[in-house]
Amino acid sequence: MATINMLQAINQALDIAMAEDERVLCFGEDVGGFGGVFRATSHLQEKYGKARCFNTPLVEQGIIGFANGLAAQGSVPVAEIQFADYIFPAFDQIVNETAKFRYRSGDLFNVGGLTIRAPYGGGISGGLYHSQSPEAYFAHTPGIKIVVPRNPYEAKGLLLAAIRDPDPVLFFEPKRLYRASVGEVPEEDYQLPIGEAEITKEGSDITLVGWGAQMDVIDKAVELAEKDGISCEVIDLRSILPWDEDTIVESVLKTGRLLITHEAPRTGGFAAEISATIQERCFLYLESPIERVTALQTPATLTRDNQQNPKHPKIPETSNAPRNY
Amino acid sequence: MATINMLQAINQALDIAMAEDERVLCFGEDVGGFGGVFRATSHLQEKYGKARCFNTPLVEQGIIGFANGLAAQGSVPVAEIQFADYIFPAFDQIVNETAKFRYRSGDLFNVGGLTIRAPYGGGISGGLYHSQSPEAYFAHTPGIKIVVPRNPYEAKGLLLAAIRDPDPVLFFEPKRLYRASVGEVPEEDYQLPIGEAEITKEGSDITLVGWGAQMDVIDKAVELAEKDGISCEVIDLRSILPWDEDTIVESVLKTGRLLITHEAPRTGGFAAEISATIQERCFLYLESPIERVTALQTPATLTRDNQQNPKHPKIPETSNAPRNY
Amino acid sequence: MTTTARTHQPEFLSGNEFSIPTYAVLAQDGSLHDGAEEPDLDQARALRIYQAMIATRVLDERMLAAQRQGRLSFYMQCTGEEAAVIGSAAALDDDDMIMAQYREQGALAYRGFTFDEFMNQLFGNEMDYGKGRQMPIHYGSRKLHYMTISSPLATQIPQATGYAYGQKLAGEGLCTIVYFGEGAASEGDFHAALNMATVHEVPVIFFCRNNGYAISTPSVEQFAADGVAPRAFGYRMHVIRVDGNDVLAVYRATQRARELAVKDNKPVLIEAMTYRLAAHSSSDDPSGYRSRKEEEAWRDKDPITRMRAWLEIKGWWDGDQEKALQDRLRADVLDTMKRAEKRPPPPLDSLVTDVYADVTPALQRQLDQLKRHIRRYPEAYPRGARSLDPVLSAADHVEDHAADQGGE
Amino acid sequence: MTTTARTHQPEFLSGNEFSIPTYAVLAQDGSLHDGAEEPDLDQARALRIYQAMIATRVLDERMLAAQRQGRLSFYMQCTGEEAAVIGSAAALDDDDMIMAQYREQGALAYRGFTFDEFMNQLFGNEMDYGKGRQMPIHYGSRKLHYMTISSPLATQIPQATGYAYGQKLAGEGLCTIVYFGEGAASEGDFHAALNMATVHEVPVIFFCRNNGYAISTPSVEQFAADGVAPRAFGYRMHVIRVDGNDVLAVYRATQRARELAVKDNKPVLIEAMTYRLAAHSSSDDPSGYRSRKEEEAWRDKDPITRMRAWLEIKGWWDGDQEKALQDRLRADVLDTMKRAEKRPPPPLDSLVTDVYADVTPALQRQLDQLKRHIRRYPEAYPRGARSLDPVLSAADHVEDHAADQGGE
Ligand SMILES: Cc1ncc(C[n+]2csc(CCOP(=O)(O)OP(=O)(O)O)c2C)c(N)n1
Ligand SMILES: Cc1ncc(C[n+]2csc(CCOP(=O)(O)OP(=O)(O)O)c2C)c(N)n1
Ligand SMILES: [Mg+2]
Ligand SMILES: [Mg+2]
Repeated sequence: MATINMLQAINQALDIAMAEDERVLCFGEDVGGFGGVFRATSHLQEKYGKARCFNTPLVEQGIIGFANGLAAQGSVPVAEIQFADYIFPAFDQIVNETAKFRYRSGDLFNVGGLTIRAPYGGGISGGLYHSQSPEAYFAHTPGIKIVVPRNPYEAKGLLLAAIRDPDPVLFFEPKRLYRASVGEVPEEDYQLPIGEAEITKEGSDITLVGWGAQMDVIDKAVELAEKDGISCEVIDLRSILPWDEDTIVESVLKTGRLLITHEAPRTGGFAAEISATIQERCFLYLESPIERVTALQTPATLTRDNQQNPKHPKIPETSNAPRNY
Repeated sequence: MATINMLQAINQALDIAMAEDERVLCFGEDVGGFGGVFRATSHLQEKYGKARCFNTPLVEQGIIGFANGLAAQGSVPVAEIQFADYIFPAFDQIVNETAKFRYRSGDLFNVGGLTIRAPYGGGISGGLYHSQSPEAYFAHTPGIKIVVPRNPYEAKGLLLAAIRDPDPVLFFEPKRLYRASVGEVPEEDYQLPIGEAEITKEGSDITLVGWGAQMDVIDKAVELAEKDGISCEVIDLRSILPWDEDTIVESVLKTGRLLITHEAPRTGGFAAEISATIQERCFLYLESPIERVTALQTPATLTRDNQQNPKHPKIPETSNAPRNY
Repeated sequence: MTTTARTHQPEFLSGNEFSIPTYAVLAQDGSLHDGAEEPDLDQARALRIYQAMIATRVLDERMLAAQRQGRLSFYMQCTGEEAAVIGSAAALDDDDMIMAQYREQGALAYRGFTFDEFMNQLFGNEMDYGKGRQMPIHYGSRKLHYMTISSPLATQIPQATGYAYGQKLAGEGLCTIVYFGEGAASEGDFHAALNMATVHEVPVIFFCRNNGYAISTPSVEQFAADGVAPRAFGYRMHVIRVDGNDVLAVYRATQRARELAVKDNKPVLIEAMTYRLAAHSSSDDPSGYRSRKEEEAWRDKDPITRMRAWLEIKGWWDGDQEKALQDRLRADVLDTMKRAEKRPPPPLDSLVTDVYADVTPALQRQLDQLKRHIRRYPEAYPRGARSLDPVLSAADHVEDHAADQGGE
Repeated sequence: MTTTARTHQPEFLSGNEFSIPTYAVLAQDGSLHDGAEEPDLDQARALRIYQAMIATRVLDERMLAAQRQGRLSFYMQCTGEEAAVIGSAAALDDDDMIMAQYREQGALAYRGFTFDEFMNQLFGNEMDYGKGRQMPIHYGSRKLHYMTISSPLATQIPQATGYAYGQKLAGEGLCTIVYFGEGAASEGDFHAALNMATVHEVPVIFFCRNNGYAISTPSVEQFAADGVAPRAFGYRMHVIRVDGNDVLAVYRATQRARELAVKDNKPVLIEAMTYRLAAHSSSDDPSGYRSRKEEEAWRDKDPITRMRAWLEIKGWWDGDQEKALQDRLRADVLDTMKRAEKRPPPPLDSLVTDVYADVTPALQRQLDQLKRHIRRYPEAYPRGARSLDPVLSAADHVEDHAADQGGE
């Protein structure tokens, strides 16, 4: 197994999918000859030709409209939005069209072949518009799936699963991990399941749930917490929609405590949904309130990035608090 | 005081605001001579001229883009989106622009004058695209305010407050109440506070929280529940963002039980945020899990509208369930 | 590619440098305009077109009446625009994709959608391909290559560009036609779709029905330009404007457009000048925003009368045939409506299917909970309760047809 | 308004019927093209333009170097487009509104934004009007009527239409100019903005910098048409194409556009043909997508050299003045950069201000909690902790200027 970074893992997944099925197409702004501003689509145009990997005009609503049509026709489009912050012009095409295509037509037509990739999240000094984590905006939308990988291995296996999934998938790639996250990745084809969370570490005192780049933050927090003698169970949610309630329920039934962390602002973030569901299902087992460690309820900022965001020391602090209950 | 319906109350509020301040403008699709497809802007063009009340071309992203610019210039635009289901093409202008205008410029510029009105919600046999309640999509966005009135009196007072509020406000009007909800409304100018919930009925066993048209559903549920001897406290949230945590916290500290209901689908709906926050702040006082009564996690449908939506019998059923804890 | 010609005078072009004429073939009395040529349209196809026009008119009249009687929640008519819609659909290959806005039931009638199929959708019964989820008039048929209608305007336009791109890659010589109103053409999706179509050389025909109004908004408040056609220049796209009430001009123009699209991968914009003779929908009353006089002037240009005059001159049609056809269609509409009205709604379980390819565990839980709830409060959910009772439900389902695949 | 002229031939217009020439006045050697007239531009204004061009070039060179040294996180250059940006800004009233994309710092320099003001934004220090919230180059000034830059492309275009509508109602004889790239013009917001501007007769100038690329995407993959200019026909908007490296042509065209906008409420589209001589941004390397040869060809058309040649022919400028100016500007840039770098970031409390007009109770709670947290883990938040310590913080704030109102 070679040691590669997340961008390379994503590029491999796209390459495998395009080699296997000629209906798979990759496109978006600067995706063609240049290989994307982050180079996730490098060399795909050389290998598969301009018809299957190409630049589009600069219009996100058009990119996703076009992709919806292509998917309805039976192709398997993998559309890139250059930054998740710029997915909003396509919000209508995603929320009113992609998500409702199958339902409204009684499955006469569907866009299940569609995958939308977007670099996502903070930590690269991006200020208001190169930092957002918009998963919760989409998680309120029945009909789409949402996936966020935490490392190269997960990125490759989940992206291949997303491309082949019979439903449209939003695939958010934590861009600060693109080069920073490095790991062993099998060269061959493999898939990881969509809709299943993964327990990355077992423990007994508290359950910590996150996804994407936040998993590294959790790991650092766990180090601090375990020094204080707190045994942590760590879960990577991986799929935001549909999400794996049962794995978290089981864990909380065991630990009695739950902390959820995400990069997006608190109000209406996806931690709220997890918290609400878990307290419904585990009410009698909760030993302390479910805690959310999130960004402040403000737009992202540049110079105060570090203070604004849910960094690791915030986690043991809050996870100590519940212990005092 | 005259007895009028919600449309008339909204029309009065617009009329008062336009008469008082010539910077107030109303526009949108069919808003001009025709007075809007629901007639909320009737006679305003006659009274205030075509420059201040007019039709726009059919382009929601343009309507809100234009309105953002107008507001930044110092005008006080009241833009109508014909149905809340069609607000998504303007999502980028609202979420990335309206909401972040003041913050990103350090308050050099702001669009605080802007109000966006949209008929909203289900109950008029609208199927997928004339039924949506998208408040939660916006509630994840720091920088905007969101208001939903429950009757004509509230509609007039809250809309006048929204137009004069120093921040941009999304004003969702439950369209099934437009003609159905009738009540006494003072003819003169008055305002109701944004950001404050209202206790519409006191009680001691359980707190029921909702907004907009769901308040009527709650009232019917309360009748059923009180027959069973359950004393209900009812709260109209009124503002979804910012929302009045303290009023609900105080009520739950008293009743020990909370049920939240909304028309939107469950996952990622605003009930999740309320539930998550209240269990954080009232953990030791909760006698049973916080319950959410919401639509199914599907797009809206036409023929099964009634089954899909959170109707009143669902409320005592769930609110009995917690009693058995 | 950008021109390099230079000028040294600071002169602005104002858009008045050119004008786009309207291509017209057929006069209202059924004769050809001087200098106009008849397209290559044989009797069989001409009658197929005409019969679809009449079927559409009859369906529209009857269903609006049904809506007025309270039998139907909502309806939208194609009235006045039958030549534009059906004339263009007829110029296509029957396997070409049609992506419509909502006022193009004529194209579906032309392709062979039956009154039963129309009715099942209108009444959202268990045989509706769309499983009773959408409002009336949101038809779709996989078999007939007619994309299910979606209410948000203009979203189908870039989708058509994408669909056609897929057709081009598939290499089967097919194209996509996408219909939209002059109002919908103001949406951002329109701009995206046309630009991407010329950049990517996609076999798509953009067919704009310029019927003068978007609900109450007249086209002078929709755009300042001379119609929608000049926008093609912005994308270097082939364009033609046709008299939309002239079935021969529409047919010929679309035929030629299809050649450009399929043979040369050149997308085309067609602007059909027409008029919405009826209200916007059953919820609308146009007397608030336009004059009777204007309506009358357009009623005199009725595309059906015009085509009939031509057919009669050709000797392909006469009054007896007309009467027989009308009588048969009227009777059929009534029969099929009665059948469709009586059918039960789709089963309760269809509430949670098709959200995803498979029902998720969370949705299954919600459905189970809903069923328990309905059993507990049957009086609050009479229809739901009925469908949960095996005996009543079986009675409702005497005729059990497979209702999927849009007729496949 | 739709034309009624008829044709009986099914002929398609292909977009090749016309071409839009490029208005040019000044040749690269500083002479006028044959037949071209000099605009009415006096020495004072000409020098104000030229000095802003040089200031922009110097700032860009120095700040890119600073970025390369790791002193700055990000930078974007205007290099090659100074004539387009500054020539147009100079043709306006200084109170007209400017809504820019991000590559128009030249217009701000022309209006009198100081190097200190630029630096404070670039370093996001406590004196940045934007309070250190946005990435470098997101300038804004209320005093200078320059709307704070926003990263999402094209959103400012319909905003400009709205802003100008407000100016028209206010009746003060002002207009708005909005700058954008040929890439951004593909967004749906562009279509919305131009259409609404002609329908509502708004005093706005749409100024497209067609510099050939949107990051790596060449304009042939952005649109198939002959540039952006022909889109004006779709809206019946006045339009002119100018040589964007020709400051006299840009100036004259914008002057005339402003008359149309302000006197006649006619919006105008100007397409300036130019070239981005530098990389897209400090994160980009253009060698991956375009040739050195192409770059060299455009370097020979440098708009600054061209203007200087003209000024020297007029006798308004010479080598000594050039040297003195360059030396002074270079020194100024370095001084102001050093000052700006040393200033502390905005106070911690500014994290939660300006989300709303007033800080909400929930935000205040979050801020208080954050402060408690930083006090507990000072080593994890060195800057935050420093700003919470009154003594250190006072030391950081020796020079305490009021930093609001964009200089007001
Ligand atoms: C995105 C969106 N905005 C608004 C509407 C509401 N609406 C439905 S039809 C219509 C007018 C459409 O006019 P046009 O495109 O000219 O088509 P016509 O009805 O004339 O055939 C409007 C505004 C909608 N369905 N979708
Ligand atoms: C909505 C949106 N999509 C994508 C981007 C990313 N992006 C930033 S600049 C750029 C290219 C812009 O090209 P153009 O408009 O021609 O301006 P230029 O850089 O050439 O001056 C892109 C794609 C963005 N900022 N906003
Ligand atoms: Mg129309
Ligand atoms: Mg460019």
